[in-house]
Amino acid sequence: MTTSQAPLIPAPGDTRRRPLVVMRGVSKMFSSGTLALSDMSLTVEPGEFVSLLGPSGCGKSTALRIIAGLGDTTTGTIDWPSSRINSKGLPEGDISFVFQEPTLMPWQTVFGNVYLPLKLRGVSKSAARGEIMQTLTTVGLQDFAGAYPRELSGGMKMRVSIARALVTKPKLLLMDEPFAALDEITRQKLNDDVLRLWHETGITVIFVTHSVFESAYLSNRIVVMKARPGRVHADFPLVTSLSRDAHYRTSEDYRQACEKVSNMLLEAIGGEEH
Amino acid sequence: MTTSQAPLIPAPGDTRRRPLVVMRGVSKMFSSGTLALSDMSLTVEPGEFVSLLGPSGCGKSTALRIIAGLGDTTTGTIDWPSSRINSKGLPEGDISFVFQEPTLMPWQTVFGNVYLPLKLRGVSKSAARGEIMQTLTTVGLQDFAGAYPRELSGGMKMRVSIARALVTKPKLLLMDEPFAALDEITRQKLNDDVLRLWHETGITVIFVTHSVFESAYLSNRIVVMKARPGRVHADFPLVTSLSRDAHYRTSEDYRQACEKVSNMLLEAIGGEEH
Amino acid sequence: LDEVSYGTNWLAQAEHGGFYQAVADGTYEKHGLKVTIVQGGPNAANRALLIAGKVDFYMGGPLGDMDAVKQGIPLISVASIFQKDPQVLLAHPDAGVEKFEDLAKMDTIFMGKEGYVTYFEWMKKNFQGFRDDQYKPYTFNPAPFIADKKSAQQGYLTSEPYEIEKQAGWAPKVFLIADAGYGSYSTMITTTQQMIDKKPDVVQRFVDASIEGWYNYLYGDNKAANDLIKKDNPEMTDGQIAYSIAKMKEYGIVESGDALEKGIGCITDERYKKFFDSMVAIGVEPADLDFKKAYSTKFVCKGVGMALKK
Amino acid sequence: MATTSLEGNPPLAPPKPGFFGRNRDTLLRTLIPVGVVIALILLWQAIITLNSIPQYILPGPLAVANSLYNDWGTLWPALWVTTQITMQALALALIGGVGIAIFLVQSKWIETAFYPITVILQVTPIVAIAPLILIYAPTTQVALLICAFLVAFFPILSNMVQGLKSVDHNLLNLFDLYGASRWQTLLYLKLPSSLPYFMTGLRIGGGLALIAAVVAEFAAGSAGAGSGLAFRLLESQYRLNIPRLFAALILLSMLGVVIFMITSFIAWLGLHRWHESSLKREN
Amino acid sequence: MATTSLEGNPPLAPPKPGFFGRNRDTLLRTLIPVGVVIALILLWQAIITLNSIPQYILPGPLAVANSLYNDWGTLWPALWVTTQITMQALALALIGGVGIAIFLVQSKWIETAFYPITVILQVTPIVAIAPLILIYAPTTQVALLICAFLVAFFPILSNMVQGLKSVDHNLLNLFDLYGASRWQTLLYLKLPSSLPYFMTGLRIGGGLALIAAVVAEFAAGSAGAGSGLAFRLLESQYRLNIPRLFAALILLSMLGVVIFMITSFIAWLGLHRWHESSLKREN
Ligand SMILES: Nc1ncnc2c1ncn2[C@@H]1O[C@H](COP(=O)(O)OP(=O)(O)OP(=O)(O)O)[C@@H](O)[C@H]1O
Ligand SMILES: Nc1ncnc2c1ncn2[C@@H]1O[C@H](COP(=O)(O)OP(=O)(O)OP(=O)(O)O)[C@@H](O)[C@H]1O
Ligand SMILES: [Mg+2]
Ligand SMILES: [Mg+2]
Repeated sequence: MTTSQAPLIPAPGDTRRRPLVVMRGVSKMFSSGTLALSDMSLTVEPGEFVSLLGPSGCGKSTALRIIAGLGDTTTGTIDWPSSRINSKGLPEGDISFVFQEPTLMPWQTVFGNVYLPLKLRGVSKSAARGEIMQTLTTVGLQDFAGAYPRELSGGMKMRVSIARALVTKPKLLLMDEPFAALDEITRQKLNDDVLRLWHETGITVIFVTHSVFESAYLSNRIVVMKARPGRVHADFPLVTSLSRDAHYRTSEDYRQACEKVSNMLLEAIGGEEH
Repeated sequence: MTTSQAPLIPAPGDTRRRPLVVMRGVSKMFSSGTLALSDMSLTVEPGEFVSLLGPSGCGKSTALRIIAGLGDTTTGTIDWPSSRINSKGLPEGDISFVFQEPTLMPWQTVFGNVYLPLKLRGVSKSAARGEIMQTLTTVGLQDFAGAYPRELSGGMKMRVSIARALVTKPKLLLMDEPFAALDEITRQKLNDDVLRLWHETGITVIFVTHSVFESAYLSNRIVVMKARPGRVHADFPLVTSLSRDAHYRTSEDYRQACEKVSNMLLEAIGGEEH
Repeated sequence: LDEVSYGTNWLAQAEHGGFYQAVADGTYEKHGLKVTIVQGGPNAANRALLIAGKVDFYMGGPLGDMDAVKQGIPLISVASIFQKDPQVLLAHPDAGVEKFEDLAKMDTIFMGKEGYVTYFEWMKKNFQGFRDDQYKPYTFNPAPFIADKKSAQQGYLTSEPYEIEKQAGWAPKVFLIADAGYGSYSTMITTTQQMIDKKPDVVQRFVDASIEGWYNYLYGDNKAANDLIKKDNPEMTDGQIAYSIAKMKEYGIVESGDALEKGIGCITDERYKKFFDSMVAIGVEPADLDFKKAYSTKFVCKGVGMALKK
Repeated sequence: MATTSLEGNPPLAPPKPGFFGRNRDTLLRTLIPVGVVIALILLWQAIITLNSIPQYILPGPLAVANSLYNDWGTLWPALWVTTQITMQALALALIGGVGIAIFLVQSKWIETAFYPITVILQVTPIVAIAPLILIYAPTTQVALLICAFLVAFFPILSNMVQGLKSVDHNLLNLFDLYGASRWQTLLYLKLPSSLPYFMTGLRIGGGLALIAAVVAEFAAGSAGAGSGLAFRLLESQYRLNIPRLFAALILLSMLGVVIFMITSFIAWLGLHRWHESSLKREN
Repeated sequence: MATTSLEGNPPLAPPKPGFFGRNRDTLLRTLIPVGVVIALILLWQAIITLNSIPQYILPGPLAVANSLYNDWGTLWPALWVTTQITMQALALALIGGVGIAIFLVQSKWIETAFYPITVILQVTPIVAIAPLILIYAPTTQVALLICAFLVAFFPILSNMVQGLKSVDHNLLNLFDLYGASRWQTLLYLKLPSSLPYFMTGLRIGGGLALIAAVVAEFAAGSAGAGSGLAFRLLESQYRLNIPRLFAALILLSMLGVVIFMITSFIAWLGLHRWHESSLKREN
């Protein structure tokens, strides 16, 4: 699969538009006493594809959850300047979240789990069926629509979770290591699917990954975090004029991007006991 | 970290010793009707480091569980020619298993979870403490001994599970995508730790992974599985005279191994809708 | 001393006074008995204990005894301390109930299950207008009766009228069922055939001593007995005891009919048969029941203790 | 480790546990309890014979069976009345228990304030407040149901509260994220996820509803034609008709077991596709 | 979204919820129920005044308080007796319920065969078999405890069975793999993992043990000096001493609430570190 036409990737920091999310000096301390984030600031513009990297336990998931409005901050604020805020303090509008764990409802079939966000919007089952089956086909689970989560392999569960996030065609897509449990070929395909979605609909993606290659392949901005306490170590754009396809993977641009990300990551972890 | 001396890697199929595990024509059909494995045969010799690769949902986890004696087969047999079998039909002796999911006891701290296999053997807590703390240090969790699983990040939970498997110094180590949730640097370190353990103690490792690079780096034998139904597609040794360290990663041997594995994997998935 | 136990049908009260009297003043001991009184209560199972041999005597009644005969259980009553059953029905004073028959006009009659299966059957057969749907269970709390003018409730002559008057401030109309023609014996001394066969003298001595106790209780100094009652049942008040004794005397509960000539406790064949026939007539007992197995006149009607009456 | 089946089924065939296999299972599932019951009856007879216990203390199985047969005309309507009250009590307890539980988990303060009150309702002895209920309930039937409800609702409530509070926090996050309303979260997440607890509550509640029906009848019931097993029990006891007492007891027990089997079946229906407690371990 | 605390605490300091904050919490936790109780008492008084209900039907709070004070000499020993029986019944029910539950989950066949029998034990009306128990129990005390046990054990048993069956299959696999003995699996896996169910059972069992003590006393208790609240209740009812009846009821309720608070606290102790039901949602 290749992305046929590559629209211009919007450069990060496009000042004509209001930022989508602004994290200002956010700290998060859990009641257990762990300081997961300390004074972290991050501004995400609409249309960006941000990859979040960092050592295990550095606070990526916590940051992502806080961006989505789940959980209070200990200090600091989150703003969604271009969204309305609903009664629960969460931004209204089309956010989807792929959690690090599949987070499926065990009492629902695969179909039922993917149907959930549409059901919550009042879409009838019959109206949703086509969409759902198509999304399931995207993740290669069209034959398992009637299976229950516990009849699935680890990777399949994760794919259900991805399908659930994609089925609503969200404007902001938050993904927490969505492809870690998938084989390289499936992963590659889903990478391309997400990229195409991003290109075609101009959505914003914030993407946590451990794979340097994946981050370099997908994103136009990389944020590397440092651990204990979690904070931003490096934040830089990845600009390329190439369309991101099989060719890009063998390009010099890509190699350089990988190296840069890799070095930053090493820096972020460097000196720490791991 | 490097492996200082590289002992000769025992060649697979060393006929002087009896095989450790023999799977003969194993099929596994779940009551849901899914045929997870079909007529799969596999012989693992003592001292091998076998990597199991294959598309998501092809039956790797199922095969691994069956090898460990968990769950009946529908047809076919499992033998552990060199182990005694206990009353539950499980092979006696030191098997450790890192499940695909962390599988931690939520009511126990990290320490308690890692202590479990030792506790089951009757080792007292004080006698086990040193060992446990050392293993926790290996996985970088020495500071979280008192934390409960739900206070950990995804990668940290997985590391607890790895520590639990390593703490008993097992003779057979079964690992189901143990490092998928870890950042590349931690992953690399743990790769080296497992390799060193394998070198130093001559244990047998069966290792499920999605990472071609990881499998090529670690194992001396690769088994690639095909899906629907799960079966062995390719089974070949990876012999190299180099010691597996940072240098190996840039060697031609490694590049070739990666390419071979990658091709086999593509072949196994090829033609399938994924 | 022979140790025997007597299970009563309720908490210690003046209606058991004679037995406590005999314990308190040593009458039993004089007859060579050491008697333990086992109090009954709302749900006590003293009759079951008698059947199982865990008590030696029980405060039974003729219907229970006849039930036992029917079931082939060898229970026998050897004395009947009360000649009249003190069961009453109560009505509000201003509810227009003048005669016993008027109770049939009430919407509700609160009564225990025992009453329902015994005298209520009798009432239904002998009076017009009593119906099953009048029945509601009586949990020994008169409040529902007090709250509902169109209701009646069962009671013990010596207890409920007193309490209701005290609490509600008005005296309920009292109808003694016995005076309406219900000829049941009451507060009997019931024992097992085995006891009669093996230790007839113990039975005789217990009956005699109890009768003496009753004379002493009614006509002598009963302070010690009352103290014992109050010890077993701390709720009991002197006012209640005095009221009970007065009512027992007023209505001839203990002494009327045969008892006047032949002494307290007397059972006669004619009286028993009359009651049995009335039960047969309303279908409560089968006509072919050998009711004579239910009692024995051997131990009573001998004028024992009549001399104690002053 | 099974080997290929003798009929030479292709290993790819979907798993039909085999007509015989399935039948054997159902057979065993019914045969075993029946066997146990027969064993108990024999034991019962043996105890009576060995200790020569007279019938009026503990009647033998034969006498009870006899009474069951002879008094069927009295017992059957009573059983029917009790069954009806039980079902109504159970329905009330379910509605009330689940409803109050949902109310209680709305906030920690509501729980702190009102959970103790439900405890008070539970521990108040029916027999003590039956008169009050009798006074203020419009009909005996209503009084009966109030009593029965008070006896049976708490276990359902309590299990439901625990179930509603045990919802996976990650799933709660998910629902929040998708902007689910309170009502949607309740309907699609909290209620299904507390099913295992609810089912336990249902199982306890089923038995308790039967007890409730009996207790309520003791305390507030009516007699005569419309009376249930409770009344027949007391009557038999009073009449010293012990075989009939035991016949009534056995009917009660059987009703209890039937209710238990029905609630167990409902639990199985609701859980067998997804919850550990009703799933066979396959690996 | 809080902002940095005014005292300028370094953001790295461990989270001290603040003395005031914590005190406020405990304060609210006690104030709210107390407030509710006061509101209820006022409501009670209002109902009585508005409907001019006579004291012998429903006494006012003042009359009850009076009786509580005046009759303390009778009520206190009765309360103590009831408390003792309750505790013994609860202990028995816990041991019996958990023990039988462990026995039942040993195999599907055992469960099929014997679970219904426990149902029979549960639904058998105490009042009907009390005479039998009285006959065969060596002392009244023992009879009382048997009755109480029969009333209270089932919810604990039932919750425990569900809990023991709800163990994560993956963890079971893990224990099998490490060659854990049955006993070890029970002790280290099944029992801890069924704690949330057990705690619900305990909470129900606590209240039910109190009911059991009352019922047992009704059915098998002795009268007079050594009697508990149940007896005082009946007695007051019989004497139409309704204020005292309500005083006894209130003591019972208070005992029930205290037991509930204790069992809730135990549940919190066992679960607050790890189980969803007792954890604050933090993200
Ligand atoms: N519920 C919680 N209670 C207490 N501490 C928590 C909780 N969740 C996370 N933490 C802590 O916060 C820190 C950051 O966790 P987080 O899950 O954000 O890490 P992460 O970057 O996503 O790691 P990974 O790559 O392993 O998933 C960790 O040290 C973890 O122990
Ligand atoms: N408990 C179960 N009940 C029914 N089907 C199951 C069960 N567990 C696994 N399967 C099915 O068996 C097949 C193989 O599953 P398995 O978990 O072995 O895959 P896997 O190779 O480990 O995949 P992944 O890489 O995604 O973990 C899948 O199709 C899955 O749906
Ligand atoms: Mg994470
Ligand atoms: Mg797997």
